[in-house]
Amino acid sequence: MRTSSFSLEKKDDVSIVICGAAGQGIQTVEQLLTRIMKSAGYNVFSTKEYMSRVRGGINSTEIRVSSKRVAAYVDRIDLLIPLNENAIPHLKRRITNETIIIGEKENIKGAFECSECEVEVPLSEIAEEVGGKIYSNIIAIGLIACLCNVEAEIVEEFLRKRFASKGEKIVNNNIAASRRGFGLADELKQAQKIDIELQKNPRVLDELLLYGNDAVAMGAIAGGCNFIVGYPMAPSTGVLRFLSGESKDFDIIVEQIEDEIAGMNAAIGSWYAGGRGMVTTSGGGFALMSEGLSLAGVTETPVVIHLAQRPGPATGLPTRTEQGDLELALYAGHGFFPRIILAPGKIDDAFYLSQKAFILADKYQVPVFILTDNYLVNLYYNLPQLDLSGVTIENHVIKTDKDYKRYKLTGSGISPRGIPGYGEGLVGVDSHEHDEEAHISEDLHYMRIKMVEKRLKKLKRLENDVVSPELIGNGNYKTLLVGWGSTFYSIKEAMELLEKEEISFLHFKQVYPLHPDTSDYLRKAEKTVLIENNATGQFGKLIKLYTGIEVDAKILKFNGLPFSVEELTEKLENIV
Amino acid sequence: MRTSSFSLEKKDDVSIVICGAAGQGIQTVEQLLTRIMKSAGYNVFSTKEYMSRVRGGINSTEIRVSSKRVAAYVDRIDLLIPLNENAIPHLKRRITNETIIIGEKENIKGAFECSECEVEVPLSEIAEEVGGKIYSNIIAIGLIACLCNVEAEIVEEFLRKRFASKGEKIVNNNIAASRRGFGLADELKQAQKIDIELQKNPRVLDELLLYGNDAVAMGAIAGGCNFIVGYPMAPSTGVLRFLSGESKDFDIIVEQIEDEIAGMNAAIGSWYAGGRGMVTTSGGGFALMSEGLSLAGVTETPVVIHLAQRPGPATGLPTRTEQGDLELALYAGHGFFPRIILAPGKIDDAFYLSQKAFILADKYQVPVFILTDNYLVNLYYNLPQLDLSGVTIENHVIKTDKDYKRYKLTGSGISPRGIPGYGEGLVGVDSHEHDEEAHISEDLHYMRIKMVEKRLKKLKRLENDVVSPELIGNGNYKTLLVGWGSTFYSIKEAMELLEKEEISFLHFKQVYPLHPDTSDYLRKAEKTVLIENNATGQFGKLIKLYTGIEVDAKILKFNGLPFSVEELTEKLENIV
Amino acid sequence: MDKKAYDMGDIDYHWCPGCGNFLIMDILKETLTELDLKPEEIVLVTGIGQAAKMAHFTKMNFFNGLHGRSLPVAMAIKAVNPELKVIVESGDGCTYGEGGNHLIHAIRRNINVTNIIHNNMVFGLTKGQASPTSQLGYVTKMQNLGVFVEPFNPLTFAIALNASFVARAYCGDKEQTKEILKKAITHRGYAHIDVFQPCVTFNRLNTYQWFKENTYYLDDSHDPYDRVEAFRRATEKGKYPLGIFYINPKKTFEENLAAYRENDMPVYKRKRDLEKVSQKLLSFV
Amino acid sequence: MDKKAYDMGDIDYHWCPGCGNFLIMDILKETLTELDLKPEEIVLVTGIGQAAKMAHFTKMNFFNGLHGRSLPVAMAIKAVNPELKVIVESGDGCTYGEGGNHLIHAIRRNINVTNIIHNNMVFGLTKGQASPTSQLGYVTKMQNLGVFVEPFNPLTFAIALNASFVARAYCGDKEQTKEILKKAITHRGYAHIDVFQPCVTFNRLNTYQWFKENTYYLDDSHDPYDRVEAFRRATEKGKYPLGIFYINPKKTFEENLAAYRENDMPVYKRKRDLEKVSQKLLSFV
Ligand SMILES: Cc1ncc(C[n+]2csc(CCOP(=O)(O)OP(=O)(O)O)c2C)c(N)n1
Ligand SMILES: Cc1ncc(C[n+]2csc(CCOP(=O)(O)OP(=O)(O)O)c2C)c(N)n1
Ligand code: SF4
Ligand code: SF4
Ligand SMILES: [Mg+2]
Ligand SMILES: [Mg+2]
Repeated sequence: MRTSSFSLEKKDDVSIVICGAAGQGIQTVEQLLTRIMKSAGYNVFSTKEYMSRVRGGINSTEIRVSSKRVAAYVDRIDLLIPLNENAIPHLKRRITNETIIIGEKENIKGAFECSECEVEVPLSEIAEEVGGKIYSNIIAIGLIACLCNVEAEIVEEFLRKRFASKGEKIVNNNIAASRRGFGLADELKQAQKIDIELQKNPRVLDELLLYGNDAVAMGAIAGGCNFIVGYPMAPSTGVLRFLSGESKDFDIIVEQIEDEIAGMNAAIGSWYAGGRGMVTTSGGGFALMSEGLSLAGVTETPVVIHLAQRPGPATGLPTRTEQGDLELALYAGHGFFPRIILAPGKIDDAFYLSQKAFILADKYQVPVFILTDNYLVNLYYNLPQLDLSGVTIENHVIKTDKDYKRYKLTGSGISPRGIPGYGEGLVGVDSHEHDEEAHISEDLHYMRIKMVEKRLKKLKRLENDVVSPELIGNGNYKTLLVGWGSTFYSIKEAMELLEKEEISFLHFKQVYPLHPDTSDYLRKAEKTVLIENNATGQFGKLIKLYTGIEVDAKILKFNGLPFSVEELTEKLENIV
Repeated sequence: MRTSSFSLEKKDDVSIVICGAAGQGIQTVEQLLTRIMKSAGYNVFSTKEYMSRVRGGINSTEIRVSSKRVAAYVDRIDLLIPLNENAIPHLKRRITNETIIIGEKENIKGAFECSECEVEVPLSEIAEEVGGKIYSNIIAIGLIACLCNVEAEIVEEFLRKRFASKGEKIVNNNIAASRRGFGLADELKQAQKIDIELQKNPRVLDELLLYGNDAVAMGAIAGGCNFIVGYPMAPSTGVLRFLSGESKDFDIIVEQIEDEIAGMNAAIGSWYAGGRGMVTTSGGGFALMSEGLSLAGVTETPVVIHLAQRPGPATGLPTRTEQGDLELALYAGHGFFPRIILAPGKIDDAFYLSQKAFILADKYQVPVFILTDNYLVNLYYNLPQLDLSGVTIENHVIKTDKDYKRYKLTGSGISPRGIPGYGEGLVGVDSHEHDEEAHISEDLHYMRIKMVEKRLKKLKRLENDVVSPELIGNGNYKTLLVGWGSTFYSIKEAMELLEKEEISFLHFKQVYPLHPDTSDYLRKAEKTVLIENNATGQFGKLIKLYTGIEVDAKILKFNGLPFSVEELTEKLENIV
Repeated sequence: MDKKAYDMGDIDYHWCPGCGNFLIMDILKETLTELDLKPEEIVLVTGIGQAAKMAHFTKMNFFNGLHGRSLPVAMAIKAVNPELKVIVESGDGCTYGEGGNHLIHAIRRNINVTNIIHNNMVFGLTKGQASPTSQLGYVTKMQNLGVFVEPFNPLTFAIALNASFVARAYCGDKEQTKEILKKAITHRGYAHIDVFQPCVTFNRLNTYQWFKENTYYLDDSHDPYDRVEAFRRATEKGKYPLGIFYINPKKTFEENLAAYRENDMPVYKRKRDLEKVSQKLLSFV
Repeated sequence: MDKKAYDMGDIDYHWCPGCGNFLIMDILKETLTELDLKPEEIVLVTGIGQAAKMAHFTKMNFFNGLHGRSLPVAMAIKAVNPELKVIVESGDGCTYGEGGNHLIHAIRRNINVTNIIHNNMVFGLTKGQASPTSQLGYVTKMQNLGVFVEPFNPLTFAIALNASFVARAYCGDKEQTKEILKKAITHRGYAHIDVFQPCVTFNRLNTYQWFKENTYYLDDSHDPYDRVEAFRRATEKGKYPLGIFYINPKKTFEENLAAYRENDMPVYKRKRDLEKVSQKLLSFV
């Protein structure tokens, strides 16, 4: 081991990055390391950035390990494990003098340009001694775990579980590799190079660790979802895959469909028949669903759409992140009909809002969006257990009687929804303008007007059921930061770092319709700062449209990466 | 002939309505009568309303014949020819005491409820005498022509031309029928029941008479369009059909395609290869093109979209009118890219703007919309000849050299556009985010940003080339009426009827981007009144977004019918 | 069942007098009567077009969706509630044009629905443009030089995709069409019935007369289990064979679904157990 | 031509080492070399997927469009400029899944392009879900009980649509694939070549070994002008025949277009005569 002169002191919030090509096993390290850290009682957070390819290229995963809760992406890298030569150039702008880089000689060469803290570890060499090059990753895991003062037993326990199916020998090799990692770390510690002082918290052990993806899928299950269709498209595929694994246990019909158009139409058909269907897709796929969305609108059939955003236009940057499809979700479909757009910012939001999406869709008979993005669906951190005690799966389907009319005109605009085969009535739905019985109507002076008004009324009515924005910070703010969806924790952490009493943050987890208090919140501020992960400030436009208020400043990012805490802190410092 | 007691005096602007089932030959009457009137030197206007079916139902056509130019729909019916029993109930709300109803006994029964001016004419009986029931229509034509003081020769000349191919006998029967019509009219005139005093104007004879449809298609031809694809969909099909007739004469590739998705992709492909392609569709079809639109955006390939609106959502009212797809045109497609939306209000607009659409698409390499609607494409009136002297077909395609780069970064955001096979260079385009040579780029810190900025720059640049809104009336207005697209003449005529100096009308024929003067125009007014043929005031929202100005009053209509001059007059009287 | 059960009473049909759609409607009603299917048990899923208006002219549950998109809807309905009898009806444009991709994959999945295509070889509702099945040389206002694109052959197509049941009928022959329809509706799995239907308004080429003269029935010697032979017969031109070309019994889409492999109860009737959801959440600890 | 003319130089290929796409790329380059086609004369139109990235790894004009939508683009390019050689390349998911409807109608129109499908029986780029051509029982993370949907047979499909040229190749056999490709590219009209391509990362079932063992060539006795026989051979399972199954010479799409019936000049070269437009406008007087 060769170390240069440096020392990392009293860290209680460490950002570890593993970087290499697709196919080099970054995911294995990520999965093992986060779980090991959590089992040790540390808070963890993980996010990745990767290219649209199966092998090669250059990807990285960030793991934050901390004494306190962490849930946002930071630029800072405290410990870097470069798995190939491209890693250091790739991460150049995030490496500082304080970044400790641990790796093989050829992978850390070039590091000197940006950091003085390289630790040359002949990982492969040691690995060969243990049993083969493939053990390099495990050595690194042992090394990091030990640096973070994780007990060797915890690591070994994990390795035992993970490799049990591969037989005794493999298990032992892995354990040996891990121990070598521990040995290396001990050296470093003794040299007083690294002094990580993470606080353990037994509470963490009982907490959950799940991807945004999983949270959306689990929320859907808790919302009664029993039908999902999708056509694979990053970053939305995870939800489909997750539910395909639960198909049998939770009675869910899951189908990978021929195209997104079929997906939307099938999801609508499922609700018509009494199911609770959803589609999962990304911008390009959703664009294809626009016509179908309008079908949900006119037939007043509920439908839930998980729209996981990625940067466009067109194919754009398939594996990157952006909040660029808000306007598409808002205006897709021809003609007017009401809709609801939810935009989770946290893992628990993702769960509860996905659950709620099904309830709202059913209650108002409208399309409901769960608008996430690549960043959100692919991150995870530990969080308290999700509480289902307040959750019920409302079901608004009625049993029909003989003279049931699907589009009965009512005061609320909502007609009781029957389904075929349940009750004595017949249930028709129609994509034309129709009469109460769903038959084509060209009665322009009465029926058309009533039906348009019916749909307008539903919009009014569902405005009573809007999830309120969440105010973080002091109610007596002078400056109000405004954000929505996945940027929640980055903004929150940045604001906290600013340590300014007069700054608060208003986060929207329902972006349409807007909550009636929106205007009040904004008017109270002397200065409003909009933060959005897109090029044109789409949510700002929506705010302007519905409140008349133009935000004072905008922080926009559109290069496919999420906001880091540091860049937000810096930008906010300049603005406020 | 039985007439009740009435008298229509000194009319010099007559609204004639023919009403009956699909398949009853209303179109024939319309086509002959408008052309006959024009040949007599009268100004004419025609619009129809019809159901979505091939036979049966109840449709009507309005023909205005006038001493002065007319180009707007009126509720008023001066002369009504009911062709079946459903006609009178269908038109009840438009029939007044002054409506003269001419028809068979069974078709005018019920008229007494609303009008006192029925003229019972045994059309079928007379027709039988002439040669068969089918001649009823021609008798009506003769009757109306004579009431309007058209010379018999003009009518007979038309009938001769029209039926020439059917042989001498048929021609003579038709002429005989027409003469019987003249006879009936003479009786009415002598009884001084009807005194139409239309002024003839020889100028009208040299004027054009063309549908909105035809104007869009001819404009496209004048813009160099040589490729059109479409999937039939009311009310957009006419443009495709028109161009299919000109395919050989004007070297146009015309194809009815398998679906709208193919249409959009093919149109984009045509420009890539050096053609000038367009699609023609309506809301539902366009919704399917959303993904493709984004492809045009990211590849920076020009494309022209004729989007003829009809009421939604979904199948909606297929043969009715609405201005309900503005927001769809504005926001369709995922991710950000610039676009242009033109919205003709007049036949000549339709021609010149369609022409211009091709020029703009080519110049800025963006999608350009020609946003019409069912009302506009299916109306016609006489108008002065269209002047091509100012028109050129700019062509911005360059010959490539060896190291041609399709997405060369330039100051303007516009890269010179080459096409394959023309020059020494290679031309690539890509739906991913790309580098200058159109190859996939995941260079997030430079190339992605440059390319997003490039597309933003184009939006800025094309804002310099916006068609100005047209101000009708006094520059010193207090009240400003605001409209766009097809409502032009209805608003104009209503405003003129109000005869209030302080009211003016601002008409937008380009709705996006908005003209920079928009704000000034609106701020000058004490009161702004928005008039839109949709339920939510979509253009008003756009104005608010870009100028911050909320209009003071809105007149919205969404039952599938266009605004009539009278209803606008009435509504405006209440507001101003 | 009483055939009147499917009647809408005194309504205004949107079809032209003499249209073949009336015959198909009548045949459908009689077939359902004879099969003793109640209107409440049936869902008629249609697209958009003249044929697709069938949903408005017969009394039963219906989903009148978008042009070209009836099959995904039908798939979902049948999957959520396999107790329903799902019948799809639409035009040749809707099914073979706009909806082509769904057709491919509905056949591959073997969704358990009956797909009745009113093949009038023209776009009726949009006023007479060529459809994918329009014959070569057929002149319309749009195809003013005559159709030159290879007509779509629904039978070779379905057989190529190894469909479970493939037939062709002619609506001018009520009894035989009824027989075919009965077999199709009682068939387990996807059943494709292309029904020749004269459009008296726009298609002056393929008239009642023409269909009569240009069709004949496959006889008993035809083995519907022989795929290659079925294909061969389906390629026949000049005179078009009618009848059941191909039968290929196989598991249906629902039967294959994980949710139904060990449990027959329609998914829509099953209750979600929130306790189980909580349990599952614990697996993320 | 020099094969190097199509080389991109020192680039970073996105494909996995050992992927069959490399072989197809090499075969394509050699074929074009031997056919003496210049990069400037060719347009490579691709969709989205691993196969579709070919546009970025070979030097020629290219249009890398949307997933599933390459054929309409190709149709338009060829129609506007028939002097270009238009080659379409994409994956089985892109072509037979998302793009199915365009495939039907491109074949019917007989657009004059070569369509090369990299058939790896899996969605590669999106990480290993089943594709329409995935074999029964093939297990993926998504299809965790194994594929149960009837695999799409590109050959029976194209033959059913009476395609102009239908072939299957295996990229592991360079020489024969090159021969097939040459014939396809020089064929006048739509040419469909389904190329078996191992995906070494996700498809552990259909490997190089598997393809080698499960394919053989049609021999000279096969008459590619016999449609029914071509169909029969295309239905063969167990061992899959390779080679040219079906040839059906007919007029191409462009040749049928009104704009080309009496004039060969590519439409994009023709100038619009505004005087003539004025004349036409006068017809509305
Ligand atoms: C997306 C979309 N495109 C186009 C249309 C217009 N459209 C309605 S019916 C129809 C064709 C009807 O032909 P077919 O399906 O053969 O039915 P038919 O009327 O002949 O029974 C078309 C193109 C539509 N409704 N939606
Ligand atoms: C509209 C749309 N849906 C989904 C995707 C995501 N997607 C990209 S490639 C692909 C499938 C790739 O499979 P295939 O076409 O077989 O190509 P391969 O990668 O196997 O070569 C999918 C589903 C997309 N880009 N666009
Ligand atoms: S247009 Fe043709 S298909 Fe439509 S109703 Fe009339 S006859 Fe029937
Ligand atoms: S994932 Fe499969 S198809 Fe894609 S490059 Fe790798 S081996 Fe080839
Ligand atoms: Mg049809
Ligand atoms: Mg593939």
